[in-house]
Amino acid sequence: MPQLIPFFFLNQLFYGFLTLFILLILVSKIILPYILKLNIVRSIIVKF
Amino acid sequence: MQLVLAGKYIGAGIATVGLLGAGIGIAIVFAALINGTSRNPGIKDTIFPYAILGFALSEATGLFCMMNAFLLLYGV
Amino acid sequence: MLTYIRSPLDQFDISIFIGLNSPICDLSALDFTTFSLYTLIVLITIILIYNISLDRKLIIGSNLLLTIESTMDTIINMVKGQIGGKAYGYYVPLIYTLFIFILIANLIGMIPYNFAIAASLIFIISLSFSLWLGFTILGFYIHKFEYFSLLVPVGTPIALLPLLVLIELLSYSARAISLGLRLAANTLSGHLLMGILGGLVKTLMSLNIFSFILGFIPLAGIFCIVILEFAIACIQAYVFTILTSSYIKDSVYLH
Amino acid sequence: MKFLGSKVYRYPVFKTYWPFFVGAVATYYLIGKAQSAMENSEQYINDPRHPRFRRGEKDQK
Repeated sequence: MPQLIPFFFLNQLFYGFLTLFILLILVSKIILPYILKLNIVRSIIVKF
Repeated sequence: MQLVLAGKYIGAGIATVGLLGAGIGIAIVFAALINGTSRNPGIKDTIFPYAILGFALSEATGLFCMMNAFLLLYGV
Repeated sequence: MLTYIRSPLDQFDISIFIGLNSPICDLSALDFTTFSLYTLIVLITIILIYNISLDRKLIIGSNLLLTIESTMDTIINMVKGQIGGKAYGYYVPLIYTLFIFILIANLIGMIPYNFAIAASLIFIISLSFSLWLGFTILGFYIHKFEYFSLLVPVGTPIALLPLLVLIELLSYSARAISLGLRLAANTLSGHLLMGILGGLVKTLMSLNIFSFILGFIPLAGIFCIVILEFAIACIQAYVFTILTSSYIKDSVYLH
Repeated sequence: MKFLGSKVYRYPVFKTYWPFFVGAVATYYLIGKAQSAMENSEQYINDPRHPRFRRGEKDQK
């Protein structure tokens, strides 16, 4: 099984967790607030 | 050495019997979905995600044993 | 030099592109391999998708923004349905990153001759193990010793308690492995299935002209299997996130 | 680019997800010990991809 070759265990974990951490920062600080702001603006516009 | 090889292949062959359970599980899940929608078509939207979740979970348990079959064939 | 694909598992081989070595410490964890290349590709595709769709200053946004908003609404409604209460908003970013990462990784892995990130057992099982450690620590942090009441189902007779607590402890600790193994086993066996069947039909169709014509029937079967694999790629991403959110619900609101 | 295009909002990432980061560090440490244990097993000790060959050791243990 090429997945169980021990030389790449830490390598997979390092790059996997690094990507997930970067994605977590991106989503929580940039993407979700943008969509939230969009929804707020839409709900306000509908009232006019 | 040949005995080990033969044992490995026999083990891998027997390991795929577990997929029988997965097939029955998936059939039961979708039979329940069809019964539910036929009795009350309005509820289709709410129970469809649960049917997909049931399908995925029962297929996953079946694939655990297929995983063992491949582990026996190629890993050990 | 024609490389023969001997075993269908060769599609998951990891080769080192840039090997970092330093006399002081062992830097083998940081060298650039196919796995890190594909995590980079997944990261860049996600950033590009959001960069293209979020930059338009219009309120309505493009169709791409429509797809992103629909996936986001499904995830947010799912998390609201699962975790409920007031504190579900805290965990939406974590669950949304898991969903979008696994979905894009699975879909990129589905392209022929690409490396499937989710098929690497070690990374996915250690990811689910770290999530399991995470929400266990979270549970202990919130409900100090009351957290063990999670192992006692509601309304069990006292006589049955020791047996039931053992069973619940087993099922609680099995979550660490089964959550990750489910996704990894599905992706791995899906790709193996397609690899093996593709090889079979290739040899069948390259025999002679009649078997070439006859070969289109199994080819149609393989086409349906590929469609099934696309559906499984999306379903497994959704199942991983819905189970993670229900486990977080167990640790935040005990029963 | 996104960073310049849209504003970056404040979000307590570490305060809400510190258990998951602790879990990730713990698994990284455990897998590191597992890797070094498996690397020095007799099956993989002489594998050319072993990082010790990159550090200049030549002997085939």
